[in-house]
Amino acid sequence: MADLTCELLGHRLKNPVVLASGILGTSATLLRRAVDAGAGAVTAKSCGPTPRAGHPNPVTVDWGHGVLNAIGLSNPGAAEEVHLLAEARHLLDEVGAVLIASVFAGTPDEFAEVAAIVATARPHILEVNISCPNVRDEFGTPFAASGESAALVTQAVRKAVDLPIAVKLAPNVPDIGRIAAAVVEAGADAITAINTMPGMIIDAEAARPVLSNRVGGISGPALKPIALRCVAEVRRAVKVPIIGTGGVNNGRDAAEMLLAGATAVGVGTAVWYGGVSALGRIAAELEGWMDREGYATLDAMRGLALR
Amino acid sequence: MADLTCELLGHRLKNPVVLASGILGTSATLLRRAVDAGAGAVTAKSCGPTPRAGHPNPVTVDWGHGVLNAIGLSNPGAAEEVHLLAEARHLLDEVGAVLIASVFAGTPDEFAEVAAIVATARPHILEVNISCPNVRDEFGTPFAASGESAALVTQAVRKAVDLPIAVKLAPNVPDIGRIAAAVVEAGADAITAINTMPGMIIDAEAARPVLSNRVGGISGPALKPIALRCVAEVRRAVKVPIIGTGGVNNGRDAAEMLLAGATAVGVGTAVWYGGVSALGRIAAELEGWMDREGYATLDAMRGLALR
Amino acid sequence: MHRALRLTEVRVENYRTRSFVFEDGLACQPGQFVMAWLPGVGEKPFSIAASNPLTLMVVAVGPVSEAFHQLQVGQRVWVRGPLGQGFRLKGRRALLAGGGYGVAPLLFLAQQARQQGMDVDVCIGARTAADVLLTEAFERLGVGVHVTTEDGSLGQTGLVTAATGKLIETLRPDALYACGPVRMLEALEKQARQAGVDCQLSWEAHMRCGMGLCGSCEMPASEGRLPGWLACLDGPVWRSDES
Amino acid sequence: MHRALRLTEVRVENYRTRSFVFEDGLACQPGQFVMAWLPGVGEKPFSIAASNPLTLMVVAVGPVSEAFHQLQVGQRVWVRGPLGQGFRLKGRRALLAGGGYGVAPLLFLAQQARQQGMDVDVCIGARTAADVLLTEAFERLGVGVHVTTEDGSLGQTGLVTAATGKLIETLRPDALYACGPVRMLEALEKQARQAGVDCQLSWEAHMRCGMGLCGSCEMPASEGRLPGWLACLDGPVWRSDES
Ligand SMILES: Cc1cc2nc3c(=O)[nH]c(=O)nc-3n(C[C@H](O)[C@H](O)[C@H](O)COP(=O)(O)OP(=O)(O)OC[C@H]3O[C@@H](n4cnc5c(N)ncnc54)[C@H](O)[C@@H]3O)c2cc1C
Ligand SMILES: Cc1cc2nc3c(=O)[nH]c(=O)nc-3n(C[C@H](O)[C@H](O)[C@H](O)COP(=O)(O)OP(=O)(O)OC[C@H]3O[C@@H](n4cnc5c(N)ncnc54)[C@H](O)[C@@H]3O)c2cc1C
Ligand SMILES: Cc1cc2nc3c(=O)[nH]c(=O)nc-3n(C[C@H](O)[C@H](O)[C@H](O)COP(=O)(O)O)c2cc1C
Ligand SMILES: Cc1cc2nc3c(=O)[nH]c(=O)nc-3n(C[C@H](O)[C@H](O)[C@H](O)COP(=O)(O)O)c2cc1C
Ligand code: FES
Ligand code: FES
Repeated sequence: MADLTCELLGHRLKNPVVLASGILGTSATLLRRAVDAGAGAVTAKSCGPTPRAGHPNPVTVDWGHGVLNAIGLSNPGAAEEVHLLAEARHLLDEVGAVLIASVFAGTPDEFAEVAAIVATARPHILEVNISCPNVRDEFGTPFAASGESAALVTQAVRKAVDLPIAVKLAPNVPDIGRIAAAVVEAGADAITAINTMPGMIIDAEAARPVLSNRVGGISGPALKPIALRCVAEVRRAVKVPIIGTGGVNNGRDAAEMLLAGATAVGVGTAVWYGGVSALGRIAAELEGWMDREGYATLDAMRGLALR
Repeated sequence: MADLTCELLGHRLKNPVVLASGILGTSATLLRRAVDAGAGAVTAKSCGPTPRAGHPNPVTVDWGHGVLNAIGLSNPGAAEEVHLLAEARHLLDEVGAVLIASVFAGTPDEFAEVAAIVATARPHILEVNISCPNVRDEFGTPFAASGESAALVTQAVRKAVDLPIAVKLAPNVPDIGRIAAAVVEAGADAITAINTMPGMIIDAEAARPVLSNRVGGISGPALKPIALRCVAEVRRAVKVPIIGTGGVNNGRDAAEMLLAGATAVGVGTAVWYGGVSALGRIAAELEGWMDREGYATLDAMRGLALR
Repeated sequence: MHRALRLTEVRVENYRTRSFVFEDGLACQPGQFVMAWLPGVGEKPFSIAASNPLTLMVVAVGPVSEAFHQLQVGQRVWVRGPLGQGFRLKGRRALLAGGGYGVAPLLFLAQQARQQGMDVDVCIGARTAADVLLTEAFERLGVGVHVTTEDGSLGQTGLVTAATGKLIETLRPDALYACGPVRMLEALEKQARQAGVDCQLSWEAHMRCGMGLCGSCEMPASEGRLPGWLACLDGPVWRSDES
Repeated sequence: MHRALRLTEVRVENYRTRSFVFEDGLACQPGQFVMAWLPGVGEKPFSIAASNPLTLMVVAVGPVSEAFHQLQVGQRVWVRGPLGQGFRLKGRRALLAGGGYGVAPLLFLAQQARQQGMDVDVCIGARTAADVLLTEAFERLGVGVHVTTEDGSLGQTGLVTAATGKLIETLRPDALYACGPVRMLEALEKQARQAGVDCQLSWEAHMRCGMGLCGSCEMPASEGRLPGWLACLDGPVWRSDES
């Protein structure tokens, strides 16, 4: 039986499946539910400086080859998030699972402030979301668009907290490897690759974009080859752990992500296709696949497709 | 019955369906076949300064939600391409269809040279492919990655030829509207949006990328929301015609592309899903859809989803 | 993806409530819902009032529901679904209880129950006679109808629980099925528990994705519901026999 | 996507040719092909020699085909397909003619024809006796086998057309089906046309995508074939009755 355990930034995960940010991460009880369903680690929904209601409906649409969403970073604000995370930490400690907090903001300084507040809840890891595609009008081009702006945010957060930090990158850049190198140089301990790809679904008969925000982020099956390519490019550019995220829907997809060089595997949209239990199913399928293919550990397969 | 005719850079197309570059555009006879199958205009395969064999097999894979390809810009070189295009022009004139040539190169000067050579065959339109994702190792980051480099190529080609030029943009940039504005400022008469999105498909059991080039370009269904979003953003940024390309597989998809602001509709991978006759079928379906929805002309629906 | 469905009939049910009948059917279970999108207006969840042809019943209370009331026969509504978990009929004898638009899914449930030859009674609660909905439709199905109004202008005076309390005793139903305001459901749940009768309750929550992703429809844990219960994914119907 | 299929049998057919039998079947028609990928080596088209279990016959002539010959039972080959248009049996009497690996799809075709109760004869052409392939396999199907070798070391001396010319006259087949080198197919096409017999010819072309996208397998127009004919999409089998 393959050993699924996985070392991530000093923490031991029972398996490499990480609930991705923005999926069911809006409460301590939902984070615990994801762990009970089989995730090795869970990421809370991204939180910003102040409460946001998000965009009006429609905020999601399944367009046949994936999901498009523009939730609009709904969140209770950093102060309230501290309670949510502290409670989550409590519920997760009961079962030995790893908690990843996620933050976003409008300026590097604000990133540092939010990070410092959120860090008081002592999540195990802090994810820095510089890549949400849904709020660009409000915050200008996302920070993930250039190495320089990505590094500025990373530095600011690095100084503000003593937690390990993972910086979450965007796929809509010409060279993600360069951006990964810049944020690692600036102090990132890990990379999460990738956030959703900006897209638009138009309903022909309505003659309108479906989402109220018009533009949203593509996740699910359509994102997988983009994510695999980004993970491979990040793997070649930097040595830090990667949480490979995008389009993982079964154990074989998870294997591909690990073969591309991921340390752990983020899972989001699979929860729509298969319910919350998809998290545990993916881990179980990965184990079965490794047994069949003769891999005893994750290390044995990690990055193998890049040889 | 809806009027499908379409004005593109001074030329009248019988319908807005344009065979995309790289699909069946390797000979005059295949270009003619695409017209006979129903395309209003056809684009030749991109041609560079010298002959290229392209990458070894596998060069394409259908991964379930689209196609990934890294043909590697196989082409006979500019000198030979002139004969191909001249013969194509001859075969297309017989049936009154529009011929679009396509060029790529490694430097702005080389772009100008190739364009000047190819222009001697008198294609109706010249497409400038600054966005092929499959040859980046050889030519560095694609020119489509920044407004500056994209504008340099555009200026060089603009000076070299007196044909209308369409510049073909890439989706893996943070802000495609800005790049469109830069190339239009530099003299582009039209924008083709978009080329494929860079991706990687890994075969888990093989523990390798499927394509010999490892990385390839995503086309087909998975590309559609990316293309619609890019077309909408380009439409907001510039006034020139757009050849909206990416994931169009039926008449309703074509309608969505027009509603997003496209002037004409590029079609490539649909030829795999439905054979060469997909070109004519898409035009016929578009007509049927327009009749049902009460649009008399393409103008009546163009850009409507952006209101 | 949404399907654009044309309206073939708009029925006035009361002063602020209309039923909308579509051209097509939708394979679904009573208690499931759809997200209905009116382009340019918004998208909201609506219980399915009949599956073939698809029928929704909408109370005009705000932007989306009022825009619904502007729709004419021939116009289209964009629908995705069916979503969520519906009711599951059990036994031979069903007691239904609804308030407000909650009677819509119960009508669909009653239809299915009667088709299976079950005995069905429904308690319809409302503020006043003008708010009472669908009594005739239930009667046409051969369902026993018991109306309560708070002001006594129709049927028994009081809340719906006044009627259900008695009927649970006299009919001994195999289960109680209910949809309506939170307060009503809470009272019914207590009543059913005390009487030792299974109950299936359809909860309303703030829904955004409707896909079990965004977390906005999480319900507070209760005696019955587990922590992290999502109305769009695990519900809207909660069954006392599933916990 | 490719399917990774395990080998259950490797049969030596002659000094440079082996048949590879896989664990699984593939629903397909004789004359269709698959793209077979050996990771780290390359991907090439191969005609289907049998569909259930899937069988390919490979002549070792270069990198991919030689890597095939290194494969052992239990190892895997990555296959996508079936691709292209195959043969379509017509009438009661079939004449087959093949050279080199071309006999592989003809064996599959003969099997199908015999199952349908047709009379089948096959002409197998080769340079020398050592190159002759599959005679016993055809005989086991009850097919009349006619061998020609250029050096006369087996069967009739000469090219395959020597045999087919006579058999077209004596058997009056409803169609001639052939796969082999271009020269052979051209000669056979001429022969069939002159004799007024329908023919179906499987052409070899340089294939890259195998999906009708890249244009690399375009065949020059000929008397029969239209301009822009693609071997992977319209072929590899061309039928005289389709033009
Ligand atoms: C699972 C589910 C099923 C539903 N099924 C139906 C249905 O079948 N028919 C239906 O009409 N609605 C139904 N709803 C409610 C519906 O989704 C909307 O909330 C309602 O139509 C109001 O939306 P709006 O945009 O018009 O107004 P909003 O701006 O959302 O609401 C306006 C105001 O009315 C209040 N309100 C909301 N609903 C009601 C109500 N029913 N009665 C009185 N006040 C109300 C709100 O709290 C708010 O203060 C359902 C909701 C859920 C979660
Ligand atoms: C539709 C189609 C079906 C095919 N079916 C089969 C099949 O069933 N079995 C099979 O073995 N091959 C078949 N081929 C040929 C096969 O695809 C490869 O071309 C062949 O295996 C050589 O590939 P390679 O990489 O080993 O060597 P390459 O480097 O491609 O070729 C090495 C040299 O051998 C020559 N050559 C290629 N094929 C042959 C041959 N058959 N005999 C003699 N010389 C040759 C080439 O021209 C080249 O000079 C088919 C080709 C097509 C287009
Ligand atoms: C509904 C939804 C909401 C999301 N919200 C966030 C978010 O708040 N912060 C973030 O970093 N990523 C967010 N994401 C992106 C996911 O974390 C993940 O990167 C992406 O969905 C790709 O993974 P998947 O294909 O497994 O879903 C969201 C995705 C979805 C579908
Ligand atoms: C096999 C293949 C080859 C391609 N070659 C080229 C090319 O040479 N030049 C170019 O500009 N685009 C090329 N493209 C991109 C297409 O022109 C088009 O932009 C893309 O495929 C998206 O459209 P689709 O989804 O309709 O295929 C190629 C695409 C495919 C699938
Ligand atoms: S509405 Fe989003 S999880 Fe239920
Ligand atoms: S091999 Fe690409 S078109 Fe036939």
